[in-house]
Amino acid sequence: MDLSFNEKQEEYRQHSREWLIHNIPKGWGTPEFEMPDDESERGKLLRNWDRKLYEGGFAGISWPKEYGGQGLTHVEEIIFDEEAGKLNAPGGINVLGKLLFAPTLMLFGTEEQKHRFLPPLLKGDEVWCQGFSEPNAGSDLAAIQTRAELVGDRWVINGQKVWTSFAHHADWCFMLARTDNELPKHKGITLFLVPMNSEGITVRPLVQINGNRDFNEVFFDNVSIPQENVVGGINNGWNVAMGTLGFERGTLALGRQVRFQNEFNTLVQISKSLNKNGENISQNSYYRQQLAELFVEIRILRYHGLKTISQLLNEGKLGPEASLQKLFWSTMHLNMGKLGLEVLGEEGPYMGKESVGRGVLQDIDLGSRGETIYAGTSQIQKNIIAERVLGMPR
Amino acid sequence: MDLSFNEKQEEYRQHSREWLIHNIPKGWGTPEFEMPDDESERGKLLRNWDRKLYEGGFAGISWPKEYGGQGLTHVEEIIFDEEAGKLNAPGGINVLGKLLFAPTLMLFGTEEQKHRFLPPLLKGDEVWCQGFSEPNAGSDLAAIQTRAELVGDRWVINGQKVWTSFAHHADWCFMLARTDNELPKHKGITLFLVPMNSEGITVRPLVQINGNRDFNEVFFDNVSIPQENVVGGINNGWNVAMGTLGFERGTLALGRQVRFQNEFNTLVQISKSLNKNGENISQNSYYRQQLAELFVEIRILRYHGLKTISQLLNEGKLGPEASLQKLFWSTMHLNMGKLGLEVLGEEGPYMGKESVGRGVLQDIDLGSRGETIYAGTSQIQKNIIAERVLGMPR
Amino acid sequence: MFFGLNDEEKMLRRSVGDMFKDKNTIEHVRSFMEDKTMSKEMQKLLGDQGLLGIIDLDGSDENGKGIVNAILVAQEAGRHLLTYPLLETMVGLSALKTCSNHTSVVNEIENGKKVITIAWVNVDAKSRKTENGYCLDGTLREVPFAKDADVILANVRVLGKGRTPSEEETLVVIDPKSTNLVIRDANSIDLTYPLFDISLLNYHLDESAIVKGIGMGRGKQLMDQMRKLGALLLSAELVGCAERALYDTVEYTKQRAQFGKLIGSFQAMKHMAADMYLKVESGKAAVEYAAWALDSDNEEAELAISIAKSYTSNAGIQVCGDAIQMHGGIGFTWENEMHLFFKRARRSAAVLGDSYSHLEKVAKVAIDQLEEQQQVANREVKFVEV
Amino acid sequence: MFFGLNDEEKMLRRSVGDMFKDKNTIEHVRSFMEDKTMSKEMQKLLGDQGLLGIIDLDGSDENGKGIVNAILVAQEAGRHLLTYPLLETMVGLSALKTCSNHTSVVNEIENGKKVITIAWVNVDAKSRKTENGYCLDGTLREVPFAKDADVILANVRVLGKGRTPSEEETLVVIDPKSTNLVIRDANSIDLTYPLFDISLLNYHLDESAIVKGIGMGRGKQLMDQMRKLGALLLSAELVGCAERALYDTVEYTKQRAQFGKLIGSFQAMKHMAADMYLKVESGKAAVEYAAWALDSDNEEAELAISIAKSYTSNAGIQVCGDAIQMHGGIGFTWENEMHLFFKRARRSAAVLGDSYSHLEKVAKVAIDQLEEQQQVANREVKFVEV
Repeated sequence: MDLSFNEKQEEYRQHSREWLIHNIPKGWGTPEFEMPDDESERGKLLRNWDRKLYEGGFAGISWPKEYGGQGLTHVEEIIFDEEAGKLNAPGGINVLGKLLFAPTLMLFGTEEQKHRFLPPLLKGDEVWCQGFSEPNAGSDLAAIQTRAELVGDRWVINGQKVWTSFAHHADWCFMLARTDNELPKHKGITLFLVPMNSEGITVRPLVQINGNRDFNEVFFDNVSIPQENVVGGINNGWNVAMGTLGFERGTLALGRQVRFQNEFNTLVQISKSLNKNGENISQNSYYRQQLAELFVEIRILRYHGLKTISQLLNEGKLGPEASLQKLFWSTMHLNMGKLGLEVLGEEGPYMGKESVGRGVLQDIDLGSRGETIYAGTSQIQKNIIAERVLGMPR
Repeated sequence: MDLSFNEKQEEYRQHSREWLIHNIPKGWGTPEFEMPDDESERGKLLRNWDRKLYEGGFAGISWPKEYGGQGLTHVEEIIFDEEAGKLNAPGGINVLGKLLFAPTLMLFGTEEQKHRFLPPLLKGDEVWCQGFSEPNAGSDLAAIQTRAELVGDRWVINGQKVWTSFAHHADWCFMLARTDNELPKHKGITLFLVPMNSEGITVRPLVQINGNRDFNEVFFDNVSIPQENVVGGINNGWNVAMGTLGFERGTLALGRQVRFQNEFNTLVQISKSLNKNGENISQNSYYRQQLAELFVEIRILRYHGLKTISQLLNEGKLGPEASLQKLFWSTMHLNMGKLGLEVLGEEGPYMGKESVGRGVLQDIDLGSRGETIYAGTSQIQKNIIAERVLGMPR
Repeated sequence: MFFGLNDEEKMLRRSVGDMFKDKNTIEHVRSFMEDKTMSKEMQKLLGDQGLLGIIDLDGSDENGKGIVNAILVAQEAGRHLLTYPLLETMVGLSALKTCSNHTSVVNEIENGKKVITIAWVNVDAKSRKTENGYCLDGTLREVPFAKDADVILANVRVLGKGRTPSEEETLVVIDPKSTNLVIRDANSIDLTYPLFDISLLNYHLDESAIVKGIGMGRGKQLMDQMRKLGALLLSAELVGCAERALYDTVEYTKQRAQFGKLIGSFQAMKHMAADMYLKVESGKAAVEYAAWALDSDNEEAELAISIAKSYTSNAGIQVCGDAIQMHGGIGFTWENEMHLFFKRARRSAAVLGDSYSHLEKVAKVAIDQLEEQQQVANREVKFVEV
Repeated sequence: MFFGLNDEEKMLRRSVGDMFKDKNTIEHVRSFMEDKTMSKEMQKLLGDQGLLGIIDLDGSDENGKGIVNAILVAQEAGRHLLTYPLLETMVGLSALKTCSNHTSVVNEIENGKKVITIAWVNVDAKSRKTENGYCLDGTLREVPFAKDADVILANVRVLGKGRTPSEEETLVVIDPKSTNLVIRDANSIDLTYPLFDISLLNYHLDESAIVKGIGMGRGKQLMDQMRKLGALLLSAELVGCAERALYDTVEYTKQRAQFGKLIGSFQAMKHMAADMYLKVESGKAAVEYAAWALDSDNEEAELAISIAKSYTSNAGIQVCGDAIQMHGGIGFTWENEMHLFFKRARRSAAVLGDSYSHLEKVAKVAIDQLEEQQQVANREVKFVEV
């Protein structure tokens, strides 16, 4: 057990912090900052950030140099991530590419594919989106109905995907399609790489309950792609996808944790600005106990993150325990939203710029409602823990 | 909607209260009162109370006069019940006879059986216990394995029952046994009436986690009973038992509610006697909010009770909604136990007579752990609500 | 003793429910959210049906004060996300009716010709005596549908008309069409029931605007009564809102399949639904009891209202939140309607006393006043040997 | 940076666990509950294995102060409901070792020849100077296994040895065999770890009984340190206790069938178990982190301990309570062992600071000190155009 960072790592932290301070977009993270209303302007801003990260040497920190990475370890990765979180740095637009597609490709892709796709991904030249879920295949991902048929030397894809984040900004989509209807449902699936500018692709935004438009529906109508745009082999898509979901559930807890801590601090500031029956809310033990409990959970999330990174460093992969982290943080964040609204009390309905907290606590409340659903609902995570970690019968 | 009691009912309340004040055993309900350690002495004390109730005209208040009852309505029943609760009157020893067996017999028994069994039950001459659950048939009651075989003109019973309250004081047992192994498991069951002094019956006490010894295991080893000791017909026991369980879950909420209110008041008194960080606990908003929430639930339990009684008066029976009450009060009581221990704080471990609260809060905590299990676990109640009230698919 | 609805009550609930089901569909709600204009048709309907003036605080006929009927109507309003200030109308009319000076506006409102709303919160609105009346300045807050209202009831201070600021409070009728006030959308989370702020500058208050006399605590007394009544009706809306979210969700679980099974057959879904049902039924019982208590001048009426509002506030949020969860992915999209219920529950839970405030009121009775109560209850108990 | 156990740590945990599994079975625990006499064999074993003096607060070798090892041992003690004051021994020895006057008793305790315990609460024990030492009177509380102890560490006031009552506090060694004290069973809910009260009357305190000097805040300082360490080890016990309850329960659900299925295949059971697992793992992470922080003199060590104790207190009770529920009927019988875990969790959660107290300490950092922290963190941020 050694939770300290060595001198070199501390230097890296300092270096990261300095770079971030000088490079974060002007006003970013301050309450005054406003995202451009126009989606393509927003996309441009985020993509610029990805490019800047690459130029600064902070893209693919733990990836091999041959694929455009920095050749460092996961420790440096989380250090940068943590510092970025502290300063509320932008997330960039290629999150799914970096966090889900790239590790999947490194595990299952051919050398040629890695060389072809990873460098432009890191540079911000090619943004990726993920086409997994479908209207009738949510929790039951293996039920996907989108089909891919080999016609001559090209795959022709037909079907519909949902919850495709950033599809409207993406250059590529890594997606699952059924390639064999005869096999059991887990067996006949393949992972494909599809250029988003292909003929036959239609993207329709899905507005979330907080008004955000990050998600999309994507329709594939006779979309034709080259035969070689397959990862991990034909009919092996389920195994590939399980790897991807593991990354989705387990990693990046530290950056997220720091952002939660920032939100918590905002909540505390707001509670200090409000009174209840003549008593300051931050001094009222009902709220104090709940705030402290929330703080405890945010800290424990950090411990879980450090444990996961250690496991990744040691064993090179994550097990089904990754579900614990997803369940833990999404539940905690839901509680944060609830507590935020309790703190606001009668101010709760007001979300305008002139309102207490400018609506940030309501945003947490609304946003967190989706977090216990996407990337595997809490119910699915509990099933996984019970069956695959505790070995309870199916 | 009219929740008031009419003048005659108010008179009955006054009359009940007067009688109770003059007849409750000396010292009963006060912290100083101690139950006799000896089980048979305890049984005697409780049976005496049942006899006294009968003599006072408070046994079978809503039962027809021809069976020894008072011929009044459920309203008078709950009024007495409520007043008895307020004064913490003893529960008597024939609870299962009065609340479960008698209503079941009134629905399914023959006239002869009603005349034979109900009057001595009310008089306290014959105490009843219930033989339903078995080691391998808890939530899954229909899985009972105790068998009854017709040998000549007598039934011969073999098997084992558990959770048989008051079996060691009982004169009779109403019990389920399998009478046909060929039929589907719900179909081959019959309800029998068995004298507890029959040869072949062995009673073994089951100690609960709070040290109470109200439950027993009962073993039947070639127990022989007359052919006519059957209620509701052969192989019709499942229907009969479902009626019984409805009574178990739905009724008596008002007396229980008043007792919970008494416990709550004790909890408040204790919280007034304790400080935390120099502040009186009853003035600390963390505890105040939780106490108030508990009070709200206790009140709502009363509303549910009044609704149930109204339904019983109107429709003559209870539906699966009765599960709501069981779920509600047992969960509330569990929360009361938790909150009690929170209020006690570092005093929590101490249960002796000289301790804060003399151990009553710990008793609630430990006792309530069984309440979400017996008479149908919370999980079973939720299944019933979901499937039978909300119509969700099995 | 009968805790349940009689036939007329059931019929009222059904007919109101049917009307909203027809005339206040989710499509109506969404189009209101877009163009933010109240339906004139709904206004006329409510007037024609005689639902607006349903509460009569002086009433003592078989319907008492009409509170039980009012909560049934409010439940249906909540169930259908009614985009009309029905609550403010019922409460406002009950207050206006206590003063004979306002009979003509009462009639117009009751017949659906004018729309009334209430400024629930007075930030700092004060009026000073002028030559021909009073001059009112300051800010009012939490005014539902102010943009569409013809009449706003507000509680303002009339300086000098009481020994304390709260004694100076006076209930007045304000004309939202005046050029001496500005109405601003307050960006409420709940787009089905918009809230507005109002700034008053040199607003001329005529003597005729005053309800039940100036100052001397009358305004405070009326407003307190209105807030209690409002809290109860809002609890009823919360129950209706949560009940709809529950049953729509249950219905969804009977349609949607995953892993080759209807999702309603999964025990996790069943247990969530059962917990939701428990909360809905418990909230409903609390609201009905409080309505009866208020109708029959029961001494516990105020306590019962705080019980109802605190319980339904938490229950409404929990149930509507769980409804989103049980819908899975589509549950957190704008096009699904679950968020409308959730946001309506969020607003309803927050205003007219949040759960904390009402629980604190309960605590005063349950904790602080416990000893007095017990002294009353503890008569001498004589013990005899058994 | 490595958050996990190294091979030696894993081996220690395994060997201690194996020993308790063998020598502190549920049957051992139940027989202790009956005859209330501590096992001499266990005492000897612990001494022989060198587990008692595992903490060295001055230590700075590769094991630091030995705190990580100590929590691993404490987890196993909790897992097996160890009926021995191992926690008090580890903590008590760490305190005694800071004072060279007590070397011989330290050795006897470390070798398992004498049993030490700690009087965690001083109700009113005060001593006055006499001709040949001090005379001690008053009551001590929360003294685990006092009946079996040879040495009791207590913190008592020595009147006049400080400017304030807390400055007068002095850590002393008390001989429980003295006739000037009475030991009473305090009827703790947890029969696996009995607590006693001690009344002292004219108890003679020799100078040699004093640990690290009289008064001047030294006693308070030592006791504060002991309580923190104790809270951490108790958190570790809670984790072990809850983890065992979880895994035994999961095992039960794999054996027990109802409705023709193993009950472990019901989703309600699975989800309860998953929630329990989350609490166990989270508590474990909190304990391990705090142990590392204490071992490495991290400035957040005290905060980390309060995080661990508050979290594991609530988690332990919840997990052991759910374990009862998942066992169904037999879960609330005396003959099933789940209640032993539940009651042990109840005691452990209550003493050495309950969840409320530790959360209040957390609140001081998380809420009250927030602005200072932020000032430190907020260096100047220069923004450039992207």
